[in-house]
Amino acid sequence: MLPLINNQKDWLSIYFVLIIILIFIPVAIYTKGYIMEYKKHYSTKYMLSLIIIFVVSMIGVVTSDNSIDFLVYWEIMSITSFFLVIYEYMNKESLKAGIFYFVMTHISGLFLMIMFAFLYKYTGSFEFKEILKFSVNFSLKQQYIIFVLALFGFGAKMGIVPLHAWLPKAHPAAPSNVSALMSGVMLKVALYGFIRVTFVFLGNTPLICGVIVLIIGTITAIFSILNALLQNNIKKLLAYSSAENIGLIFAALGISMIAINYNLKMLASLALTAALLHCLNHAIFKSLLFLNAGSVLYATGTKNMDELGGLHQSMKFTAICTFIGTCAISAVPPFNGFASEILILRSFIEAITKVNNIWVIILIFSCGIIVALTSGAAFYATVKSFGITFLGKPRTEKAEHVKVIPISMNIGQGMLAILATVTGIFSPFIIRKISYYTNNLLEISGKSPSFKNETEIIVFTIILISITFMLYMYNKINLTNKKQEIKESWACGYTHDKPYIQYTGSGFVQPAAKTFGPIANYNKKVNLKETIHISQKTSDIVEDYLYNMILKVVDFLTTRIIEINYGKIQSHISYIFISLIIALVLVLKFV
Amino acid sequence: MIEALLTFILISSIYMSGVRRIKLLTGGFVFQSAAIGLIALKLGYDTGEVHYYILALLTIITKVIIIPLIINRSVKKLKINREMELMVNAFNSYIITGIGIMISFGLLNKSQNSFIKTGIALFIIGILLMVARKKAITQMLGFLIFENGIVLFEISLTKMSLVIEAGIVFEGLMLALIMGIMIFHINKTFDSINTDSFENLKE
Amino acid sequence: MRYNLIYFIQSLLIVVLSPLFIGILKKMKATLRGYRGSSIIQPYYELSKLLKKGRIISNRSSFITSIGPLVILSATITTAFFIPVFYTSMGKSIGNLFILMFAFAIVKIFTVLIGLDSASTFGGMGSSREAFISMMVEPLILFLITFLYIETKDFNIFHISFINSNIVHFDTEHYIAMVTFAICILAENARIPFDNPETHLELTMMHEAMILDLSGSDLAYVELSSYIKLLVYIIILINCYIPIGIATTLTASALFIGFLIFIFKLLFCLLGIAIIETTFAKSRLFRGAEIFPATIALGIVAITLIYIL
Amino acid sequence: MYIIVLGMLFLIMLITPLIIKNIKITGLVTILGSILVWGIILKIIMLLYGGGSLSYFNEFFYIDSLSIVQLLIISSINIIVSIYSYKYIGNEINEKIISNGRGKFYYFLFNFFVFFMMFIALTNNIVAMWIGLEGTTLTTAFLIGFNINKNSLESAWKYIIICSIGIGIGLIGILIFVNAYSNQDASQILNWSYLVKNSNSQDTYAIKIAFTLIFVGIGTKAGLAPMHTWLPDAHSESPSPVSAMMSGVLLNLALYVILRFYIIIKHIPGLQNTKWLFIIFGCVSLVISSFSILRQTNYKRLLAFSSVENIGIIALGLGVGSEIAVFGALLHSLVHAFGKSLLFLTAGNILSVYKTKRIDKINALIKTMPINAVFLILGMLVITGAPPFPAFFSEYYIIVGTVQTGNYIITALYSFCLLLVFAGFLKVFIKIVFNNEVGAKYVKIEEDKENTLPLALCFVSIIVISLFMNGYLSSMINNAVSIICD
Repeated sequence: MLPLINNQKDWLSIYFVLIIILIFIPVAIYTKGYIMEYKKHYSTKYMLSLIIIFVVSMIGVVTSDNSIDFLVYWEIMSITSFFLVIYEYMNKESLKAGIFYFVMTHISGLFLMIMFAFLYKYTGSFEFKEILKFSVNFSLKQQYIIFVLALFGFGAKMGIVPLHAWLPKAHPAAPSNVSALMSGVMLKVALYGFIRVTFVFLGNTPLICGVIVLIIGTITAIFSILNALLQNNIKKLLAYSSAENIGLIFAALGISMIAINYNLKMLASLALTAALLHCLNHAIFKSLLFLNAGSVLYATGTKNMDELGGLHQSMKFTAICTFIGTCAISAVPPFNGFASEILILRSFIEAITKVNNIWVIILIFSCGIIVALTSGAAFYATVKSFGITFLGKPRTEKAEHVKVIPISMNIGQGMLAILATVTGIFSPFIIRKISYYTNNLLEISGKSPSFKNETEIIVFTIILISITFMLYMYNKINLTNKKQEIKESWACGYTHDKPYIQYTGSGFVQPAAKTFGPIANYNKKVNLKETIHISQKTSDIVEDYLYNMILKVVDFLTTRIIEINYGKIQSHISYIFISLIIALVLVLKFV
Repeated sequence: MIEALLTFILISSIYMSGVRRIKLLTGGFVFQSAAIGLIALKLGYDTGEVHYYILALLTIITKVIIIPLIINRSVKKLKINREMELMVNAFNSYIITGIGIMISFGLLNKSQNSFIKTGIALFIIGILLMVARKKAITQMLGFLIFENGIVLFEISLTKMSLVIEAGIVFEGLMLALIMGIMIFHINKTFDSINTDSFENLKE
Repeated sequence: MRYNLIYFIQSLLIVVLSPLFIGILKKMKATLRGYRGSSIIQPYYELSKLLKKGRIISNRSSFITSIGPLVILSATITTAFFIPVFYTSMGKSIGNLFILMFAFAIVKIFTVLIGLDSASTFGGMGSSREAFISMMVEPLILFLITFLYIETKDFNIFHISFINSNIVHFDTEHYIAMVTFAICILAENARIPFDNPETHLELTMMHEAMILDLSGSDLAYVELSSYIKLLVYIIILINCYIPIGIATTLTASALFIGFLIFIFKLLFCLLGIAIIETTFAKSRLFRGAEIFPATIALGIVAITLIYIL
Repeated sequence: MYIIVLGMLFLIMLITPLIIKNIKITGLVTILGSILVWGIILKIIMLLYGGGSLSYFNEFFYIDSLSIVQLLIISSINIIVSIYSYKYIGNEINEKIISNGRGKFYYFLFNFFVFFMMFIALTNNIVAMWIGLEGTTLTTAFLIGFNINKNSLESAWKYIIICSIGIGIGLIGILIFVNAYSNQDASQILNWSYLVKNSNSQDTYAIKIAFTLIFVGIGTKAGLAPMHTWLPDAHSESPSPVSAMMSGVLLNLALYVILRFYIIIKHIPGLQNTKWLFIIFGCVSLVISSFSILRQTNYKRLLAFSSVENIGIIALGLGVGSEIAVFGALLHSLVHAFGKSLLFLTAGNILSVYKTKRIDKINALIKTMPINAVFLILGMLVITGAPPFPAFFSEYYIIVGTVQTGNYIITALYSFCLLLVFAGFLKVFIKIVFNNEVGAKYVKIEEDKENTLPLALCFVSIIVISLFMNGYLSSMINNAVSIICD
């Protein structure tokens, strides 16, 4: 069915291998410096070797050509990432988070095992090639089964709602370079699996599958970004934002699946390209931001942004890198986030005009509105994270006395920042390349006429830069021989500005907290005794309700079942006879 | 002759299911085992096969002489002669035994083999003694009665090679021995052989 | 070459004349309120006065404050070069609506960060509100683009205005979309009822609060860029929704008529804004936010109407 | 020939503790003997490379690929446990916990135990298999009650009563089974190799009853739930080497005996559905053990429950019956033996240092006993089925098997239980190994490297299994699978 998969190491694999390597190199350089922080208490060799195994296993996942290999690498990836998450094992929270994470990935692994078992059942082979040969013959029921299993299996690893709860726990617990790899790359590996199964193996999925993916993606995006908005922990915020981006990618995949179903190959190709491009972009800017968070943590020792502020003076380079990352993630041209964001929105819009079923259109449009809101919220959240952390005045001692960051960390961040800029400016070429392959995948002959005006961003950037340059020169000339003063900020009439008069992170998002608070289970308590003290809390409502309910059920069952093991020896003897009688009755009745 | 012995076994076993005194239980067991030995002897006499004789000999030696000796010794040493609190009282035990035997005989009404029927009755009583009694020693007796049932089965069904049969009986003996030793140890450590005191292993 | 020149000229006109139109807007408002008001070229005076001044920056400010105003201005100027004013054609390869809208994100991110940069209370307040409002506006922009794409099957603003210029009679949904976009303009440009550009009461400000600590030429750049931004938005509204009369051929007469009609439409729009600003009061932030769901609902109605009618 | 040599070896190993006073020599003789036994078994394995079978003594002993798997497990674990016992008993005697005499008694019982297990795996006579099982019960009863205290006596009593009843029921089943074949040649009737070729009985009704009795009876010994109640107590109270042996080998072997009967009867028309006994009891074991694992405060009990779970997995795989699942089951029995021994022996090391079995008393093992901690984590990964360890493949093959045969509910149940077990294990072991109490100081304990050679051996064997999985081992297991599945 698919000509491009003549040899298994096809472009999809290569693309993801490229992403992995592209992210791994800067992160590896960064790690060299970052690891200094751990030298005192932990073994650094252990971390380095685990990271290498982790990356190798990820490459293994995306290049493996049969399901056994795939699963083996997949599980190794989970295991190594687990041990990386609990690297700071002296911290109890990170142990807890690690266990939670590992259990969730195990869920994912089990679903995948079952999924590949089904594929084996239907096609009689573990080889991807054989599965591919068979893939046109899948019946509707088989497609549904495989799709649902793939959705849960890969979804648990990607962090789609409601299986996302490990993300905001594991990422803050893990060392920052590891979170960069996990968020930047590992999630993409899961996405690779999902694309591989749904687009390559299944091909033309039923409409309902696309709709499910679209809805889940949208819900994931909006839910996690609103949660991200209200976090004060930088890394937790970034973790939620990762889930949001995965949601966006997922939504684009959903559009693509719907389009394939309506035989709108061109649109499908557009949406798939958008998804793949966003994979790359997200990998770059999210790893960049995680590395920045790591630098902040390294320098100040805290992840709570309400304790930070004013870091731009002591960590100038990190501040600039973070600024680039923030621009990229909030889709500011010419940094890379906007390119995929545009493509995603565009595929939504084109889908609205091309699909000829009014209900699907309404669905896509509503999802599109939510996705747009999501990108607005992403802007809000990341601006908060950058602005509160780096700008203004130091809020506490920790932010005032910072450690100097090793040069290798700066190189790592800088490389990613340059990457983010370059892939943004030259996104048209990347898009053209990707769309060539997606067209191939979806059997569209000829070039890709669906992407007009593609080099516009380059023109835009050139104009922007030249105007800025001109203005800069003018400004320079204009300001010569003029008085330039540096004064304290106006503090509303007070003589000297206290750091606490600044807006805090939580203050910054109050409007959103008021409007969307319930989604993130936002609670604010004002304590008026003695000093005025505001305490606020957020929690994941999915975790609060769904997970806890499941845990309660398991707990209840455990209490009941475990009683079997206790009690008197007489009752134990009677178990034997009872089961004997039951077995006898069953055997005589049914055999 | 065999029918008479089987009847004796049945009656004795039903009687045993409600008895409280351990000495009486042991006595019942001795008679029961002796009857089984006699049955084996009779069968050997009838068929002229050697292995019945050997079985009879082994049964009589182990179950009529050695095991009761062990039990009596421990009873004397442990100064227990009575099952104080029954989990199922004597009256109900009789009823349960009766019903159990009725049901099993009903299910086996096609079979002409009265050995099997008696064997099953012994199983039921053995199980009852193990499940419904608290003293470890009664449990052991229950197990021995259970094993007597197995011997009856063995006699009735097929003949196996001598080594195998000897192995089975010998292991029965060993088991009884080990149980006896264990009861002794239990009494020493727990100051009682009541299984109610077995509640340390909870978690 | 002539081709590109006309684009260049018309965009340059916008950049150069934007303070004038703001002056006109202010004059209109003054007239509506019943007082004389300042001259219509007053904004030029203000800008030149600011440019002559020196520069005072806060000791807390970072590279954001030092380059922000410049980038803001250049980004708005760049957007001005990506839109049709009174002439349009089908041949243009630039003018993608997405890029236009995302270009304003540059402006937004810098203004918001400038607010946070100076470590003062009001900056943060303004930034917070601005970010909140812009988050709510995002769906509206998507809606705008969607609607135009459904109408014209194109994302390019030049093409859109070219296609729409032939249409005289529009359907209901078109006007609904227009109203929605008008609200979007008010929100994005810090106008009443979302923000009051004239007030200097700190607690209610948004845009002004963010740039509170700027002075001299920095302030001039930001002010100028906000003028241009308002005009660009209005021009997008005009050329996308009511492009009747826009020049589509390169003849002198067509260009002249196009220019005149454009000026008329622009003044009409400015009058509309002036009327709104004099008759409405600034609403609370959250009252303002409530407008957005309503407009989104409007958008859905319009989209559905397009399919049903 | 080989059998005679094996018999001689065991005789020597049994007599040594009785006549030699020095406990160290006894230990060394045991180690040496076990290595020799292993060598002979390897030789036998070589002989049976291409499948087929060997028989000795008028077919009283019969070796085919299926028994080879068991023999391999028994002899390898035997070496490991003997080596472990050497230091273990030495330490116990040094610390005056047990007397010299008891140490010798330990070796005597231990060798007897191994002898009986070997006997089960080698014999062809179905009643002799039973005798072997009963023999293991007798010997291990004392081994469980080895440290004579309240807990161990209680568990030993429980063990002996419950297992004897189970075994008794099994014997009844075997008797009925044999009786059902009374139309056949009387001299051959007890031979498995004969029965499997002449499986047509005159009385399928009796066969059904007999097999159910055998299954439930011997299943008690195999630790299938709900007849497993002796197991957690016995495994947690016996000395660690014995627990390793019992959990890794004995349970397996009991299941092997059931399997032998199953192979006979599965050819009888109308009895194919007896596989549901395996599946249902396997599932019940899985469910009960996996839920029980979640709330354990004693790590040895936790391991014991995991044994129940793994036996459930193996039974499930055998019951599913497609070739891939049976392959998975056999592979799993092999891996489980090594993995569980590894864990039990490590637990033994921890126990001998900390003197407590309570999970909440042990923290930061990575700092106090780093070597054992690493082995503990590795063992956990092996047992919970993490690649590249072979348990992953076996568990996966069983999943594939369940899916292939269309038992989707079982697939779901199975995966759910695997998840629970995984969570339970992870919670406990990560806590033991990594958890740091605030303010507590952890010093490296010297005894850490005391007894690590057997652990390393276990782990190396697991690695060897995973390396040879596609080579010799898989052909061996495939031969065994073809015996089961035909």
